[in-house]
Amino acid sequence: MQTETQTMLSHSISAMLDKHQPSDRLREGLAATNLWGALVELGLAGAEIPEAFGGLGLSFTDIAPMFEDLGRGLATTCYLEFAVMGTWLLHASDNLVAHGLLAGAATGDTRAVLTFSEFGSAGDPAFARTSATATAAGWSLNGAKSVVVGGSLATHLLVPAMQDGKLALFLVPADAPGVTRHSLQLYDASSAADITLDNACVAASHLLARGEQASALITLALDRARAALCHEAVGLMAAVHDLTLDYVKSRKQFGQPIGAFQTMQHRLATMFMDLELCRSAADVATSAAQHSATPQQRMQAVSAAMVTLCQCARNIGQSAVQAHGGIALTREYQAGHYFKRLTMIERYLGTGDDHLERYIALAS
Amino acid sequence: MQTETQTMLSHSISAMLDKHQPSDRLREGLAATNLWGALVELGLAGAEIPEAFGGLGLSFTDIAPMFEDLGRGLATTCYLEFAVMGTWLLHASDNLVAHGLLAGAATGDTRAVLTFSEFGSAGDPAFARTSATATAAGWSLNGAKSVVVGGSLATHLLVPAMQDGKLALFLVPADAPGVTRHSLQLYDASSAADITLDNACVAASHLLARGEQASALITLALDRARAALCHEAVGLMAAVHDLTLDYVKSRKQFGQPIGAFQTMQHRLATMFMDLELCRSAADVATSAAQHSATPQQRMQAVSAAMVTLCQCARNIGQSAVQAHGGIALTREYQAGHYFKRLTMIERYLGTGDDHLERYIALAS
Amino acid sequence: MAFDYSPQDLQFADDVRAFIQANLDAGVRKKILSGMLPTRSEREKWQKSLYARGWAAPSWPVEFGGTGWTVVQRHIFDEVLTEEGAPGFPVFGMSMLAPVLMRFGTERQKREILPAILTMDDFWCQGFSEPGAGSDLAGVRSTARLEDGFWIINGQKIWTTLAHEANKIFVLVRTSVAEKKQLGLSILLLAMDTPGITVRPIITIDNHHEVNEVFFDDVRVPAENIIGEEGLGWTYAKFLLGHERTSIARIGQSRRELKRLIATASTIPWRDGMVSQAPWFKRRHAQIEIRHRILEATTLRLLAMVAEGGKPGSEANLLKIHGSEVQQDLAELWMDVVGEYGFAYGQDAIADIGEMVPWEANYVAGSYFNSRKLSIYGGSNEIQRNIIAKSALGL
Amino acid sequence: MAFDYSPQDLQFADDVRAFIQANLDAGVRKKILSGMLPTRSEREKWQKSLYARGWAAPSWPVEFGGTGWTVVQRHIFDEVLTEEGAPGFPVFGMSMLAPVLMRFGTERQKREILPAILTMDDFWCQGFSEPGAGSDLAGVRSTARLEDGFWIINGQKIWTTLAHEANKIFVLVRTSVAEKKQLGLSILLLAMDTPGITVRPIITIDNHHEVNEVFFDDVRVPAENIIGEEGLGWTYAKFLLGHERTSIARIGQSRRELKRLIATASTIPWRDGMVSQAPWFKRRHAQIEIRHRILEATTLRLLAMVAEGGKPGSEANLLKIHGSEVQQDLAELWMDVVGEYGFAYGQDAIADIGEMVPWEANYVAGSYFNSRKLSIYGGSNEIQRNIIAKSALGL
Repeated sequence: MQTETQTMLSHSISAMLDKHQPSDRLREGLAATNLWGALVELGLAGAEIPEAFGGLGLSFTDIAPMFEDLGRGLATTCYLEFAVMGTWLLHASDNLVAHGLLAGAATGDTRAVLTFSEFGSAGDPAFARTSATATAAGWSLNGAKSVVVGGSLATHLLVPAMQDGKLALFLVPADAPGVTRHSLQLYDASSAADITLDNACVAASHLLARGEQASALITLALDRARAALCHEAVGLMAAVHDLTLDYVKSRKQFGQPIGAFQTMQHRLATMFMDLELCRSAADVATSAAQHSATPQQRMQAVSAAMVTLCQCARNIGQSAVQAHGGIALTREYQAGHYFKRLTMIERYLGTGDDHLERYIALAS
Repeated sequence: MQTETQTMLSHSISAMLDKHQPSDRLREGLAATNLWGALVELGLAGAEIPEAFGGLGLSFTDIAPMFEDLGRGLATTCYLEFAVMGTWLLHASDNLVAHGLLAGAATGDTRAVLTFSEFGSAGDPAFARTSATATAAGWSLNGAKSVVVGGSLATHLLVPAMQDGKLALFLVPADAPGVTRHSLQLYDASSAADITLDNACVAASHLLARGEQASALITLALDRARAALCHEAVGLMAAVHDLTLDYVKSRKQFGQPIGAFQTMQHRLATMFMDLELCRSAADVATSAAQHSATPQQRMQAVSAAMVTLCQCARNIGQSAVQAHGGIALTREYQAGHYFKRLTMIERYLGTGDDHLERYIALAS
Repeated sequence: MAFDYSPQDLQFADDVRAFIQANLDAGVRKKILSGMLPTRSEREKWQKSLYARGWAAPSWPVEFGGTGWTVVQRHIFDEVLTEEGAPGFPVFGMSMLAPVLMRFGTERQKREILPAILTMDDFWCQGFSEPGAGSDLAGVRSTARLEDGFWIINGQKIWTTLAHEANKIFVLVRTSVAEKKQLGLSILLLAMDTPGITVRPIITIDNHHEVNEVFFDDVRVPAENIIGEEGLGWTYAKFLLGHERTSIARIGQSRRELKRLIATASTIPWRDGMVSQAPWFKRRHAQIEIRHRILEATTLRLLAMVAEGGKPGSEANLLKIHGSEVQQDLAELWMDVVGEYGFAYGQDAIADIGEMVPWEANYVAGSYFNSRKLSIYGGSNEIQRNIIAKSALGL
Repeated sequence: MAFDYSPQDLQFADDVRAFIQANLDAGVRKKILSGMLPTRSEREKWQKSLYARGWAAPSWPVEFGGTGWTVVQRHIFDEVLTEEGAPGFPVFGMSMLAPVLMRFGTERQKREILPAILTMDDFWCQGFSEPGAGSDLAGVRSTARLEDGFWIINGQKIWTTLAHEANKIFVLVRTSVAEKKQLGLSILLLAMDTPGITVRPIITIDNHHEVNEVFFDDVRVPAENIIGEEGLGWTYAKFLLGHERTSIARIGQSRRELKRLIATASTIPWRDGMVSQAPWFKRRHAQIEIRHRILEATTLRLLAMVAEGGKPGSEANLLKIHGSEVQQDLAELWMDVVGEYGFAYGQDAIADIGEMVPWEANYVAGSYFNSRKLSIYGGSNEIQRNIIAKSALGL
């Protein structure tokens, strides 16, 4: 059951997306259209920042469901990276420098991204190889961060690095000396950057957290993002399910709509169930991200949701293509673009294999 | 392509089974009918024993395919236990006492079983806890063997036991002092025994092999049995597939044969494919058991076959029940009995999980 | 328990649990946890203790003896009963016949029949399926013709659960010939000891006697023993089968099994450790547990919808499909947990080797075979998918 | 290689491998191994080197330029070519058009058309599918009417592979109106530069240009450019599509991918080790490898059957279904092996971080998306199951 806030947000997003139909954006080339600006205009850049810092003071539970609308509209926004992870971390870190950035974050001018992945770290900052060493002026960072979504648009980087054998989290201005960004475009139309840190120097005050505290912060940021991702997936799945349903009702073969064939009906019924299960997974993950009694409970619940999400995203995406036939694989038609985004979501914040493993590790 | 010997054996088995139809045996209670005696009458007890020892001197490749006929006829025979594992081990062990038993084995009067499983050993003799200690007269064995199929009908036991930290294989007369057998009946109508060895004593000459040699012998015996089991499974699957096909052609629902529904057709098509894949698995396993260049190659090929077998046996068994509906779960109808035997086969000489693990371990 | 229950709900769950622990016979509990069936008298004793507490029929309106609980309380009650191994409610009378009578029955039928269901003085079975009419009830061929104020029933029913323990039966029969096969059916009520009724056991491959064939040979029953109008039996049957659909996923039972599995697996050796440490066990258990958890969230989502006056649609079919598969996966995992002992046939067949073999081993194969029916009965999983395609998707 | 090949067969495989290593351009090889398409001129160069060696068309009878090999040799040849990353044969001309011409074509057609296929001086594409006729070819609506000794063709084809590189096309068109939709179709042969033909590229989501739409607007072609009899095009089309079915499982390509996967996975870090040591990688790779191995044994069983004069039935449909699934599973595993780089879009998009990222990463997502077509084209996997049910099972 939706709260009033959730309903209101959902309406704003839908209205905004009406102006930016996926079909239009497909024509222009999806990549050209990052809707971050549109979300900023709606005042959502600082949705979760307390009002005292210029934000809206909403809770995660308030904003998570709007990802379903974003998914349905196939919107590329970096909202997950800039707001759910970046801005939230700036606030949650309890660091003066970071808090000083919140006013800019609330207007969308400051955009911080968590650079959680390195080549070979399996997306898990605990396996970061980037290192931080103390200097007279503060810290010097060395390492490489991989395929950071939003990385080329960010003004600040939140960099997990090993310091004295322990994980620590640093705030690094994107234009700091020693930071090099190499932009790359991704198949789902988001833009990313490979980032190298070559003696990148920041002041001592830019250490946001270290040890247990750093791990806890980063893990929570990622789990929140995972919950939001589940909601986005629900929207994507619902949209591609609708597309497929319409298609099988109108497309004829052997003298009847292909939706009249029982195996096609069962395929669509299975897609429907996958969608419903993913809806439940989104509930589980969001509730856990907001309310869980312990981090362990939260992580288990989120990983349960992610295992489900990955499975359902894969089934629905592949099924939609199979039901459509060749047309779903053409650039002109929408279904294939949903399929691509679902394929990325299935891997972006841990694969199903990764999350099953985390779930098991937490159970024993 | 069958050889002449294979064709001849297949005919004998079919003719024998014509006299012992599964439906008759079901009425009598399958358990009552162990067809070992009928196979002995056909002269097959010593099929693989060299003619010099009173056998037929056939190769494993010659006899393996006849398991398909046995499976098709849902025959409970203990041929796997007494001949493929037991008698073969007596001969392969190159031990005088064991060789002395071969004449009796060729007439079916001597029946040796490999007691490969202990509770908790996962069917793998490498994890045997039964121990052997040297005595003045020979060896004293202590331990417990679990659910030994054919164990209550056997005249001799082939007992894997740990001796000085190494695996060894002992020949123990079933009536030796210290041997207790507790019979139990299994769901697939075979009979088994739990066997305890309480200071069971045998002469020094009854040690058949130890260390690497014992492991190699036992593993090969089990791999041969696995290959034969694949053939039996092919027969069981073919029979239950035929039963199901007949059923869906004649059974009507909603005004047409249930075989007219496309999902039912696809279910049957999938069963057909599982059957064909299992046929290939049987080829792979048999060829490996007979010809493999190295034990490692053999074990990998056999485990590949077993992974396939376990999956196909499960799919076909469950699908046959689902296609039939309730009737397949009644004692009067044949399909359920095939399902039970397939369910046991899926676990008898290692589960699919076990064999996938062995396959991976051999690869790395 | 799980998810977003209120403190009051959790307190209620504790109360229910305490009641069960105080009132349920330990032998019956163990029997049920092992997948065995309680006897009729064991069921009746338990039902009477619920009756004494006022909890005999939580799904009924208060005027007929219901509890007035919220849907969430009713859900919790069912779940706790299941977790604790209490006998299930007598569903055929309580959850199928009773709602139909409350809606379509005569005052006299309500007055005479409902109280005996509450106390289980009457134990009802359901005569719907026939050899030619399983998932397709319109194929019913048993007939009843009206003669001198009596229905004369002839025909055969199959898969009649517990017909050998029941003293009453409601049957779907053809009372008139109609163009459309769905018309001309009626539901009649009769006592099992009426002359002309013969019950023949069907023994299943797990060697259990739970279902039966029931034969009707010129069985006479007064004309008034009909539900509602003659010829509308199809409508009533659909109404009757549509009840209690959110409980169909058996969330409580699966949770119980998940816990028991872990507990048992940690007592059974496997190679150098215990089964609970084996990678295959951990992986498969986690996969089922995750699926169960998401299914539970789905159930609660539906309950919330019902609580707000909504009507769940095809989500109930989803619960049936996934709920049955979860139970089947559990039954399969049990087989592998007890290893070679999973195949021992018949109760207490297993010798107690070093007292290591768990008593569950005597039942796991039977439970596995029996679990296959879960995707067949109550509308096979194929039928459930047909329904989703038709009613939710318009295909 | 594998299984029970004779020493002669193994020697033959070595000869083929040596020939490829001596003649195949390294750039082309790398391109193909990465899942990219060779250009027409690269294909042609390779085909001409096979022609020079007398190996241009192993599937053809010797009289037309075939090799006279056994079915096992032909299988080995295909497998080794695939393993080594050689361009595929020009299938539309060689394996589809040519067998039909040999059987139903005129002497002049055989004399003029076949040699140019051998040398690839002609590169054929196939105009069968239409927007309303995919798996159901009887739905073809393009027409050709005979006027003054010319066929006048109008209509549209879709999914025409490499139409933009081909210089010839054979099209299935409706040449007369018949009661039964399967009648009245014919196959016509024409040059791509005939006036009135327009080719429009279809760009797929992996950003490749492989397929096209082809439009026919009053295209004129001499009356003799028809295959066999007017109106029997459906029969010829079925004959044409029925060829080369045992190679459909692409056993060689999957074996190549299994090896490359292991090799690449052992160069990519994963946590404290390498991807090749990750449990998920080992499990999934082993599962695919096992499936592949059994599929290979199935293929060899069929080849043995063919070699003895038998005719494989539905086993070919099995190979199509399982072969495509194995390839799709491989493409999916590739995605997870290269991790976050799997999503980089476009060739050479990836910055070379410490030279660790393998070049394959540039192609895996495209290959994965593209792999989904394998269960769609050439008769979708659903159609394959329909065929099994009908022809092998009589349902």
